[in-house]
Amino acid sequence: MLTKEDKLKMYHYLVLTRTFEDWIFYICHNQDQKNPMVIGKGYLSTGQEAISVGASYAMQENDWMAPSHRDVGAHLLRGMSMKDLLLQYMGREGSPTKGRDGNVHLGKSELKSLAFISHMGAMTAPANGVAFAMKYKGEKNAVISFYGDGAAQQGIVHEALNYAAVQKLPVVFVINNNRWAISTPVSTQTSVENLADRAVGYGMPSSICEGNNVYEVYDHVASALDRARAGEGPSMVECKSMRMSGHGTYDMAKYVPEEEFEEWKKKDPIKWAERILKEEGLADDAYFEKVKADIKEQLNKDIAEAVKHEQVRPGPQELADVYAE
Amino acid sequence: MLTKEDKLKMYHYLVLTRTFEDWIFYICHNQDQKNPMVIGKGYLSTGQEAISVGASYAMQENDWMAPSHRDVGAHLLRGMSMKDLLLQYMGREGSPTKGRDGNVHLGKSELKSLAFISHMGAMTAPANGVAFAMKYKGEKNAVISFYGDGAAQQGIVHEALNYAAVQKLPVVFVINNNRWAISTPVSTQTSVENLADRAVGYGMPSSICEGNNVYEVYDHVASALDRARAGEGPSMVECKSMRMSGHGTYDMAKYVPEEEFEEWKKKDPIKWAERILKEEGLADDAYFEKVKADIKEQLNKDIAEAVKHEQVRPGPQELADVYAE
Amino acid sequence: MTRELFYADAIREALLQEMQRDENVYCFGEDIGDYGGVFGVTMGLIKEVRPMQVRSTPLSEAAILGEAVGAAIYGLRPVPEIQFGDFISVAMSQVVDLMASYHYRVGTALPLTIRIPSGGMLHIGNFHSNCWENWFTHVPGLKVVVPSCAYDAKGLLVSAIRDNNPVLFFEQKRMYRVIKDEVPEELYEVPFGQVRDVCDGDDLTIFSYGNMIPLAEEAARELEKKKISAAIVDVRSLLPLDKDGIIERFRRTKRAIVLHEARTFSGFGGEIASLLQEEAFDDMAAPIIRIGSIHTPVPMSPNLEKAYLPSLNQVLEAADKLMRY
Amino acid sequence: MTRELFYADAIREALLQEMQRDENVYCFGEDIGDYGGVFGVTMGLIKEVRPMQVRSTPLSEAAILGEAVGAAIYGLRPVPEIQFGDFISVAMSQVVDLMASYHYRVGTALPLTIRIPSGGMLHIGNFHSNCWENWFTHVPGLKVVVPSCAYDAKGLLVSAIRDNNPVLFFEQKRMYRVIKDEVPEELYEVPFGQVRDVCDGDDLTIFSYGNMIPLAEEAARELEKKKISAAIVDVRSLLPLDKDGIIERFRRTKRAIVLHEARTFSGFGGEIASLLQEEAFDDMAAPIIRIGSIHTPVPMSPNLEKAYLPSLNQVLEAADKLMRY
Ligand SMILES: Cc1ncc(C[n+]2csc(CCOP(=O)(O)OP(=O)(O)O)c2C)c(N)n1
Ligand SMILES: Cc1ncc(C[n+]2csc(CCOP(=O)(O)OP(=O)(O)O)c2C)c(N)n1
Ligand SMILES: [Mg+2]
Ligand SMILES: [Mg+2]
Repeated sequence: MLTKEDKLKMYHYLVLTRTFEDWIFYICHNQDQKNPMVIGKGYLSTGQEAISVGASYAMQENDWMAPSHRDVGAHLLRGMSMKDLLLQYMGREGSPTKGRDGNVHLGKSELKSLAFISHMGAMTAPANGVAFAMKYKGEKNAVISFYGDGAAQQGIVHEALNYAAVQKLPVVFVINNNRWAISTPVSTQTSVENLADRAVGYGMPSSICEGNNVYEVYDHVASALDRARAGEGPSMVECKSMRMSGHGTYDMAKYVPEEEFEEWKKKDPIKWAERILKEEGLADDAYFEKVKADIKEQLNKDIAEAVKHEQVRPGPQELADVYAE
Repeated sequence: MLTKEDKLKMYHYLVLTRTFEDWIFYICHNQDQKNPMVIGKGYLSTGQEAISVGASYAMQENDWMAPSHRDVGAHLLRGMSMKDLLLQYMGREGSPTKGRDGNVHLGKSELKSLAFISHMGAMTAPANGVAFAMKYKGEKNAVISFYGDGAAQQGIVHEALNYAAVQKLPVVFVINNNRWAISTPVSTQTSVENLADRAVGYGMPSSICEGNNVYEVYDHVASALDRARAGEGPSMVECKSMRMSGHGTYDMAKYVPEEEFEEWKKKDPIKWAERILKEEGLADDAYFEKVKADIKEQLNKDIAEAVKHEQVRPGPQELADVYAE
Repeated sequence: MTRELFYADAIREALLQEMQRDENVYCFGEDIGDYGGVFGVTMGLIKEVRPMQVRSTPLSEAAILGEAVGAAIYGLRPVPEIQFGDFISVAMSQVVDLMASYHYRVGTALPLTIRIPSGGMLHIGNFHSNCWENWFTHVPGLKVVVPSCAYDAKGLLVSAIRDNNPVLFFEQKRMYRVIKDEVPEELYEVPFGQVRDVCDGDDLTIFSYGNMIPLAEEAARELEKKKISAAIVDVRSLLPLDKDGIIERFRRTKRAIVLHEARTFSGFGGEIASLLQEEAFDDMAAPIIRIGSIHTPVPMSPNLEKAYLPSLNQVLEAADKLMRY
Repeated sequence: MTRELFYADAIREALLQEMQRDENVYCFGEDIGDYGGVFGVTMGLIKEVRPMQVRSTPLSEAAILGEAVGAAIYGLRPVPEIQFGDFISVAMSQVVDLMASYHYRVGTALPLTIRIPSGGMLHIGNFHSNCWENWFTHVPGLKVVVPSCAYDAKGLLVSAIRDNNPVLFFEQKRMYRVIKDEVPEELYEVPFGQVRDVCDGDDLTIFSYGNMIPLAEEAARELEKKKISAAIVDVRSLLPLDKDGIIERFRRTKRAIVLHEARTFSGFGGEIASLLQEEAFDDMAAPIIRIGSIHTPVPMSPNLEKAYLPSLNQVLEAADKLMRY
């Protein structure tokens, strides 16, 4: 059961994610393109933050995750700082990938996250590997494997789902069904309404949840993780949501019907959480304003810190670091 | 509805397949290994011939198929002769692949079959392409896409199933579930009892049939093909059967429990067809004996013809034929 | 009539005109329909052609390339796009196993062209910048071309579409809206297997292709200041390779640099350098110097990527070394 | 103590002893468990080690290699097998995208070894005979080794397993029960990045590896009859490559043949030949002659395969040409 503290903390992370990503959006559109602060584009989870936050909040200390490209919330929750993420976006000294990779292409073994690669769905396979290693070592931990509605059509995801199921690996597959894959609606990706229906084909339980209700996401993923840790094998949680931005910060998503945005705006995960917190008497508007203001302040501090870092410079380590000792 | 003629013809092809493959088995074990008649190993459909024969009998003239490696029955039915297949196995002049490929790695555009490659499940993707081309050209034909219980765990099969479904391609996926993939039982491949359960995850209808009853296989595949030709999209037919040989002729399948062979021996597709034909008063033992004897005679003739062909010899065409004009 | 066109628009024009000329030509891939592709190359095409002639697909590269094979076998001329060249790795088997060997094995032509936006210089890291052409030149049955100007982009693409073999068309995505040159309005073919003389020179020859041609030109201009006259040969068709043309060009200057964006180690430059020393040893006044990227993943940060890629300085130093030999 | 072991048994012994030494080392792949693998290399291993330390998997190469990545990140030392080297094409992305760049990007080591039974000469055609090593030497972050004798098979495999990077171990499957030599009982390492001198010679050097070493030896014996003294250098570690060792060996004879089973065009021989002419031009008495297979798919028929593969005659003629230069 989530305590008040838990619920407020999750709210905090929703706002943290939103605030951070709003700034990424802002700066991508308001920076000197010749000498940019953020290198490349931003890939944001705006409007679907509850999936990443709710799911990763359900993790225990020794659980691992394989984030996808809209999981800034999970990165933050598992211990990345905004500054880390800023440095990552800016490609500066101190960035988690040392400027060798950018934006959402990250992860860190110390924080028990796999490092995302672009090839959609690819991370479901190594996520199984972590789960297998846990099992091999007799540990009772589990892994969250994140992927999207588009990625779901990649062969590797099928292999990974089946592989996890038949070997009863402690994995929870969390599908971010945000209705779009770049410009392609989910109806062009597949003829099923619910991607969770695929679980049947692997003999795996599944559930569907309101992906914009962070507490509901938590509940679904928490039980699935419990099941995994108990040695009962993998399961699937499909989170229904909507990508409220373009695919990347460069994309104005003109192809999305205006009504679709309108409809989903009503289900905004931050507003939804606020409604619940108020209904349950756990917080009020003043509290929400304070959280937002504090985070904004923190972000400004972090930005000020981040820009002090130097741009990365090439050196002999570029060749040396290709291989481990 | 199958006429008497149809049923007898299907019986004929069951026996033809069995007789041909029995000889392949025999010769693989009784040839001079230094100077072999058959190059390499045989991959036989013994005990599961009804899948290939029943399914391909349901095809209409302009339908295509993507055979797998246990579809000699379908090759024969669609117009390969035993002699073609012998030459293929012997790698001699006149072989459908000119000695460039061997045993079951074949197919022929003139006969509307795709040429199988070893990579399990790979052919499901080009089978979709044929189906798409039919649709693009406004034709009402369909394609059968064959694959096995092991191949079903390959990523490409997932992509192909989903791709066919969402684009309503005229394809019928025929799964040869013969319980084994080399030494690996289907229970190690997947935790689902029925591979047909996967169809749900693509919004595709499916059915399960007694794969050793050739007439039942026909019925299932024929309705699925009708559906495909009517523009209603793909479907899946899982044929339950058993690989009654080793994976290849070299493999004595010691890993298969004796009882499993015993149980399935009772469901032998040839015996099963004979039972039905007798019950329906369409044929008697004398007829069956005659069919078998005739085919044996034909086989002997074909062997005598085939061995007259020269071994293929390399020449400039080896380089020239890599590319089409 | 000719006019100046951007590289991207030359490609678009080739696609449109070929689709208009022959209804068997059709284009498909992720987001290429209404959206016009992630680089806008196919922008608006869907409105100018027949239904289904331009089509967005699910996120399934292997299924996409498989479709191409099947449709080509059925007589269409498919032109699939791989959204970013790097993603061809998830569909490798359909290319190297299925496509490449099909004609050799069974004599059926596969008239298809894969558009592969490739290469780096855009600061988007290791999963969106690689140059994998040398994987495919090693595979008989494929053709591999790399246009470096708008004129060749159109002409080579037309040749590719009309070719009866699988052609891998490595578009240089960073050239799309940077490179602009004279392109005839009407359809024309640039034949495969012929180098292009970018400029003549007496002292040394730079063999290059794709993204590195502008660097070669810059180097030639710099060298001119030092009174070194460098010829530039755009290899452009890697398979088939214009061996005679390359050898002949080399004989003119007896000194050569081979310059490509792909990493040097095990890169295509090795083929050219080896060929030259094998066939023109007696004309070598100095060793052939290969220049390619260093042996690290492609880094994201502009500073690092610059150090990763071949540089003007490297070319000038190599030229210097050659001239002092 | 040493005794003679077959190549296959040397591999088996390395696996067993390493698994006994370190429980983090474990083996998995299709049919490798009770069945002992399709080549019997892992025969009986499962009975000699801990539960799960040897394991048969579903037919899912990409999931298998993904498991290796995740398990390695978690601290195990996975040793997956790809049943036939050709099938690595269906798992390409997990190797070249995920594995290869992981350490460079995020600093986490991936101590894993992929066993890849590779190469032809067994008359089993294009899907079971290829030598794709040059795809992977082009990818930084991987290591690539190819043992040509039982001693190296054991020693290189031990080094691979203990290496903290992804190692592609290209076993030469046709050598399994053909090549036999002295192998110490105890564990030992053959270091990467060092050539092996197979035999010394004064007139020319044959640089080769894997399946072609016996051919090189045969050629050297023939050449001896003609009073030509040929050194043979087994390159064996392609990445890292012993550049200094290769250059030094070349300088001794000033004439060289590069011989490999992979096709010549765009093959690894190009790297060696280019390196030599770049670094030892002044010592070249003649061009480096590359000998590899011809540019066709691997044909099945023994006659055709023989013509496809490098021949004794080709080596002798090349030697003749070199000596008369
Ligand atoms: C194998 C592969 N093909 C294509 C792409 C290009 N691409 C990047 S994101 C994306 C859409 C992903 O959609 P989805 O999985 O629904 O995630 P979302 O972006 O909606 O969160 C595509 C096609 C890729 N990264 N990998
Ligand atoms: C991608 C790939 N991996 C491995 C193999 C080796 N292999 C050949 S057949 C086979 C088993 C196939 O099992 P199934 O699909 O059930 O067909 P069956 O042989 O039982 O008819 C395997 C693993 C292969 N051909 N392709
Ligand atoms: Mg999506
Ligand atoms: Mg099977």
